[in-house]
Amino acid sequence: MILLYIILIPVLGALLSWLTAARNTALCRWIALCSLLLDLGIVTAIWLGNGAAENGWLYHLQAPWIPQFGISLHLAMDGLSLVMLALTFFLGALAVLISWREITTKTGFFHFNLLFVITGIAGVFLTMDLFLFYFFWEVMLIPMYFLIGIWGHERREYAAYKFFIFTQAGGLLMLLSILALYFVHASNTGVYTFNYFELLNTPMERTLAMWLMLGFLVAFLVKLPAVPFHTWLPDAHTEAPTAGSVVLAGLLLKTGAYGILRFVLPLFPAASQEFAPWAMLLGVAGILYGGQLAFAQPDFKRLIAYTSVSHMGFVLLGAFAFNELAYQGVVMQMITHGISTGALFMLAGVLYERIHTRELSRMGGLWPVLPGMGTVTMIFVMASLGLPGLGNFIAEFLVLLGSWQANRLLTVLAALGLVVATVYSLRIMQKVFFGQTERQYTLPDLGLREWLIMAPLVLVILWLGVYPQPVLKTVTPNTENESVKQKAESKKPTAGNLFAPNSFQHKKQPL
Amino acid sequence: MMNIHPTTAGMTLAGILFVLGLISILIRRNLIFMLLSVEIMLNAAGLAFIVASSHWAQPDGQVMFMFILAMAAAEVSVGLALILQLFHQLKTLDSDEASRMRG
Amino acid sequence: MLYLIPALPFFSALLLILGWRTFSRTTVSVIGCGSIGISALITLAQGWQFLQSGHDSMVQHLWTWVQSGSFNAGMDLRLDALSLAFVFVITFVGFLIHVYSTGYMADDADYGRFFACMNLFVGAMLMLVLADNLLLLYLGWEGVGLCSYLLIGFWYKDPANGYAARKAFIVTRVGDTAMAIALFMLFQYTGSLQISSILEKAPGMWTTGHATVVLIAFLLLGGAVGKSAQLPLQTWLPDAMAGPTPVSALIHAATMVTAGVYLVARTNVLFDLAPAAQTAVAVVGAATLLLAGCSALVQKDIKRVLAYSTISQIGYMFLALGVGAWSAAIFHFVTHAFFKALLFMGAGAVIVALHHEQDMFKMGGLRKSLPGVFRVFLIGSASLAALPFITSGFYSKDQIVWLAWSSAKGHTAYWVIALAGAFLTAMYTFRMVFLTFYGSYRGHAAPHTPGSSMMIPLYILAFLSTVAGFVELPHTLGHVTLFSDFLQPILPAVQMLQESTALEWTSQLLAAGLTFLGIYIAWVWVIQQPDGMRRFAEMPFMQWLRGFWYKGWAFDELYNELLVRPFVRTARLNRRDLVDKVYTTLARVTEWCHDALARTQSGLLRWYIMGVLIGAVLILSVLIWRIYI
Amino acid sequence: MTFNDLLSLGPLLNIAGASVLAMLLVAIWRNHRLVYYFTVLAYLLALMSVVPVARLLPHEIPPLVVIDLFALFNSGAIVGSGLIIVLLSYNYFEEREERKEEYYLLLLLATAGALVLVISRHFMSLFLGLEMLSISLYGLIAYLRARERSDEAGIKYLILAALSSAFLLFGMALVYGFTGHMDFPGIGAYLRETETLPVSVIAGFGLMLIGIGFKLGVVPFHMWAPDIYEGAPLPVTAFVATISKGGVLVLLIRFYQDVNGKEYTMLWWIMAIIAVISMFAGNWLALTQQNIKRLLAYSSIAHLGYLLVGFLSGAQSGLEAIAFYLVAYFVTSIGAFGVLIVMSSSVQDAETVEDYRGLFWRYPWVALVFTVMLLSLAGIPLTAGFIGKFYIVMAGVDGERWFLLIMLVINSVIGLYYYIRIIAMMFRTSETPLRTYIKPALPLAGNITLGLLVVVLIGLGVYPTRMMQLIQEMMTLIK
Repeated sequence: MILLYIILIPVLGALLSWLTAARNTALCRWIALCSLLLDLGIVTAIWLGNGAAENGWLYHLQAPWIPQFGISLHLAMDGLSLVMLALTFFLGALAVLISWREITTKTGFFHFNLLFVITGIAGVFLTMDLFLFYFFWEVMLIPMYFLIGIWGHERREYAAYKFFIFTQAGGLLMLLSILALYFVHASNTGVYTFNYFELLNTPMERTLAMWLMLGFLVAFLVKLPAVPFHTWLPDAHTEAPTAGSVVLAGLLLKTGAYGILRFVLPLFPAASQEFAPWAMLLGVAGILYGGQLAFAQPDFKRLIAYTSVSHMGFVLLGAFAFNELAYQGVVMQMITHGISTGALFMLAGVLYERIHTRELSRMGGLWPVLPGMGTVTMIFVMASLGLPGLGNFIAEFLVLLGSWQANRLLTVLAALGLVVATVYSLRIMQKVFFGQTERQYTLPDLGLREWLIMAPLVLVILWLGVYPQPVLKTVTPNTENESVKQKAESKKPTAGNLFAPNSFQHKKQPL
Repeated sequence: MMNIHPTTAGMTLAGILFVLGLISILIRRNLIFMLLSVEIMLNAAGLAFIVASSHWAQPDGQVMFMFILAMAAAEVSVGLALILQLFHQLKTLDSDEASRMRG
Repeated sequence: MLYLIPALPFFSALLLILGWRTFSRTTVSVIGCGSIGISALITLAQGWQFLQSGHDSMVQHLWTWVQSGSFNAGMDLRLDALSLAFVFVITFVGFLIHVYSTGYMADDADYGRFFACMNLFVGAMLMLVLADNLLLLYLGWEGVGLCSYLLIGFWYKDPANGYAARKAFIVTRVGDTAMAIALFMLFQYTGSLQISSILEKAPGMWTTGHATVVLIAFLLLGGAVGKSAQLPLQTWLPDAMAGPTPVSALIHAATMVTAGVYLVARTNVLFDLAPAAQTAVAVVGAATLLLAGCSALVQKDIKRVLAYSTISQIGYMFLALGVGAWSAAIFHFVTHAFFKALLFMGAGAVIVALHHEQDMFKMGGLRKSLPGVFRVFLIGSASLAALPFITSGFYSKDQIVWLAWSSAKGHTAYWVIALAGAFLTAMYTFRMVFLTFYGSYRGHAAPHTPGSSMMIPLYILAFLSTVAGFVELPHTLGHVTLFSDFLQPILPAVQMLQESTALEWTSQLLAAGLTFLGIYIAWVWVIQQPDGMRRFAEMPFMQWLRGFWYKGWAFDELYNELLVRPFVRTARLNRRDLVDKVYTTLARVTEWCHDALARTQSGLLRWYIMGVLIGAVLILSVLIWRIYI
Repeated sequence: MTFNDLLSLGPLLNIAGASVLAMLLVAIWRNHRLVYYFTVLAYLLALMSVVPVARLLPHEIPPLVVIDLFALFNSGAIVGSGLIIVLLSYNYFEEREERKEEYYLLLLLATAGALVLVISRHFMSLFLGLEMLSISLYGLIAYLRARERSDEAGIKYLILAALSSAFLLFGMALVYGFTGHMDFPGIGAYLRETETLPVSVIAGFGLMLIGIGFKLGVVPFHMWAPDIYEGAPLPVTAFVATISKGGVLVLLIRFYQDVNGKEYTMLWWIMAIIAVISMFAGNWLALTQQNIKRLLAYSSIAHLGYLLVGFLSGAQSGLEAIAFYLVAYFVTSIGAFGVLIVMSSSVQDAETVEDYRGLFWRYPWVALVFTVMLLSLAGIPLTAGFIGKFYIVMAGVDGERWFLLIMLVINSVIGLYYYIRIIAMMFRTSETPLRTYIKPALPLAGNITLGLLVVVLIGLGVYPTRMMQLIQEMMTLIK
């Protein structure tokens, strides 16, 4: 039941904050913040309680929803979900905090949407029913659309459209694949179900498996985003309000990565293995192409947005490397990228509040004015270029170490991405903080609230850099499942064995 | 003249009538004439029913014809009323003038 | 205790980062210098304990850093002779430079930030040399890169400084990437990144000259040349002089730039297994020392002379590494750290005295106004020029020159180049000395003498530059091998091809002679016949050559044209993202379809009827066509 | 005629009787409110009379009609939709027309026609139902005489509908002439016995297809739709969009099942092409359309295309999908038109996209309702439209109609654009006041009705289980 609470708490928070906003906007913000902190507390408690120690699945909940189709309200949590949820609520709470001053219109509706996105994301990370997964996948879009479209910057509507249409297009292809898988499984076994655990190991013809895998993959590649499906991202990230950018970059993109790890690889082991070189190639293309474009951007937020493209290339590269090192690297990358890019977006937002521009050419020389912000920015810029000692390094190193064993040429090219990352990351510092300015600023440095946001981020990224073991350990059990599965396809996966098969099956009559 | 089955002949006639109506509705711009052309087509259908019913020696087709007649009458009455109304507004019966909605 | 050596600088750096805006200058100085000083003292204690213990190494496991599958890298520190030598230099020279900085940076607004970065640097550098595994080494490796970046761009208001800083970071990152790939390969084959275990396994795993190990060694070399500013990644170091002079002394002369030497020495087993790579090390070193020597000859900026000289001296170290003279390289590193830090700080003293004037042609005659600085600078220069017998530079460089020829992996060509380098070194060093301290003062600002906080470190280093050479004396001169014996457990002794005292004498005398010749030519050039030299220099070819050398053999232009420009240009061209065009085109096509179709909704009744008819005809004809055909 | 026959025709008889009574009522005492309440009552009674019929199923009254669960379900849907349309109509007409009472009479008649359609399994009842529906619609569409567009729309619809009726009739005549049957089972039996079909029968089917296609408003017989949607009074537009199209579609399904249409691949291909073209044309036409009524007309063309995909999937679940989709579509469309009705003033319908600029900041409730409706049309989760589309896609995957599905996916994406366009407009912050003809106060009845629709829509979107069960039972029966 705890899983259901995790999902319901932000829903409740969303409704409450909307209702209270009309009378008291401060209360509305507090409700939003508290509901996310409560969730964060629950997740942390789970993590501290048994997260690291236990194998496999921590919690599990299943209740029929649309039994005719074999659809159930099926939630389960393993290490991967746990870690992703922790990230979700952590960044979510910070997103509420960062918009404390920024959002002044329709505060209630804003928080409603924000919490709703987070609900959708949490749902995506928890659900083990493919229909429900698609459901949550789509549920994320609308509130996100509103976040961008209502509270965004100048070209918000265009960006919101683009975001919506791209992700929806990918999602529909995934829907086709989900359904095809459903029927393939049914024709094999006579059991109509969307249950993830039962759909694992559905034997399939090679070409069919490839097509279905591609259907899933496209949705995730769009979300990730991988070149050439990335063009929605710069617009969406740039135009979204700070909290929107944070949620987008920090969390929404991760659902794509999560989808690859959770669905594409386990459901279609052979096909994804076959496709792996191409996927890795896309990853590398993303790393280099995104990096170069990031370098060229004149807009601060747009630059950060393109760095996301570049960083998520590592995720793709690692995910298709099929080994534990890369897998854990990918998980690390998801988290650290969420934090570092989220932080950079917050900094961009904080800066925007002060100087009302995102144009890099109109910045410069801010270091003496904003030394505190400069220091924090420096830390996250360094994180983004993969400086050891900060979390991103562990992630990228593990990914590359793993992918080296899968494909050397591509790894070498990806490693060049580190150089490109240096090029664009240092450009941020140079353009924003260094150099000189004619304008005489008197701007306030980070305030208490902003320090409250930045301090945890800095601490976490440092913690992940020098002691990433808690995360790595938590995602280990699943990793083994995945990698074992990849290596010996014929072997039955451990995930399926963890439960008594009967308790999970829907021996419902076919349609 | 070859032996043509009366049914075939009747059906052919109905067909010809139908096509005539169709052509005339296409080339006419006057709304009244368009309405008339539709009536011709409806009657062609009615004729076809009659032929068919005689072929099968069933009353059904003739019943159908009665319905068609009734319906055509209703249609013409509504149609004429509408055309009148439209004429008040447009001062013309040219169907091409009635194209204020487009796009 | 061991962990305290890097932990103290790190901790003080953290303290300074958090509080440098609120601390007073005194507090900053105490924290900044004190932490390094304590580190140095701990190093002494630790080193003593280590030498007493008689073990080859001491390992301290702090915590498990990254453990994933079979991959395991701990926060493990290892102290052995090699790292001890480095730690010693880093903490002691670092401490002296810190003390010096309190005087040099006294007027700077960002005093605290400076020390924060410097301490962070020392911490990272210590991490680098104390690391037990390559991943931790990589952490230090990149960490020092970061600090180098921060400190080169310390005076951030000038975009040129920022550019130099970024250039330094990016160019070294290229090397780092090669090194990272080497790490991947090492892990793939040996299943570990722990240095000792790699070095143990390697000989059993690969035969000498095996392609894999050669590749690995080459990639490591790539990392080393990036960090140590060797060919072909040497371009960043001269620009790095944009940073404050103590930074140049600490990072870009004494410690960080020698990290490459450390890396190669540390992985000597791999290079032994890869003769091709080791030859490459020697060739790189030889080529670099010559190239940089030539460039140093024509510089105007006193710090750039020193920068090119650093490149050149590290070239010597690489040459030594390349011929298997491991301990000679480390020996040269130690002496070089002393005298080059001395030279940089001396130059810094001059620069401060002249109100941040770095152009040697605007100096001159400072011998009189800055006698103290002149004296120590002269000692340093003598050491750099390897003035025979009395300078440490002579002993360390002479050893390399000799071994370049005589060791098993040596070659006459190396020897010739090393000699030529010695000649060049003497020449540019004394050109600098003469330009700066002799003749008449060509500047405007009145020189003022630096304070004692700057001078005391100089005296100490001057002393060290002289005596440090006596720990290792050649066969011909007493044959003291304290230093190489100390390094013996880690670095194998050099394989000699020929051990002839006569030949060694020849080599030494030749080198000494060339040194004096170089000094003499510099004398003639600067003091005696400046006009004649100017006429010579203004011959067209010479002018071109001078310009060519001045620009550092035009490597910057080459890289600009080859790499930077294309990257920037394509980036600019593609700023709006070409891929997006595909989608916008798609959207436009859809809109076009809308326009075309919207035209059919003409509102004309007849047109609608026509539509129905066309549909009818199509459907009927398809149906009937289907039957008949 | 037994009592059971009468009982089973309950909804139809209720509505038909009510229309007669309404006529008398209007003749005796012309009062808008009275007629309105009377009509509401009639619809309510009809809706209630659906319940007892359930015991009798399936009930046949040969040869004209059959009342099975499928028919009953659709009757219920039609009556229910009719009721909601009536509820939304009162305020709309109260402010406009002098003689508004006949509207209810015509609406009842049209509803009766649709009810006949869904229970018919004979050409004659088909024809009767269709024409009752059509002729009432002529009057309904042109009801607001004072408005120029109403007339134009009425005459256009009249001529085109009559034309299509002629096609349908001629087709039926041909089929009858060569098969000798007018009842669907009879025709089905004939087709089963015959090896090669005579050309005339095929041509007859083709002609019928044209007639049906016109009523459904699929390409290339779709051109009337936007003009009629635009010109007709809003409640009538809602009626045309839902009940009229739905009734015909139900008829098509029944006919297709009875004559075993699956066997004729050519027919399948033609319909597949129609479906694909309809999707594309509908969505493309709607893309930058500024008039929401026209936009919804185009969108309905596309939706018919989606429905046809389910229809053509060949899977049993396809018919279930259609039934579900139809319900969802009814609710959604009426909801969308309901918003338009509520927002329209006596001067002009609130029909341009621009009218909705910044609506959210003025009337958040209405804007949210409209948003939910549009999202449902776009097939976004939490709404019935999502489950409907999911159902259709599922059927398509089941039948392995990959090409059609890909087309559907592409079109869903295109469609998304224009739904979002309206939503974006509503959420656009604007300082300029809304157009003056948007009225300040919203009718309570309209709000309640809209609220009800939203509840149903989201209810079906979140917990469609019951509805699906019902549909599945119903479909197993007509198989």
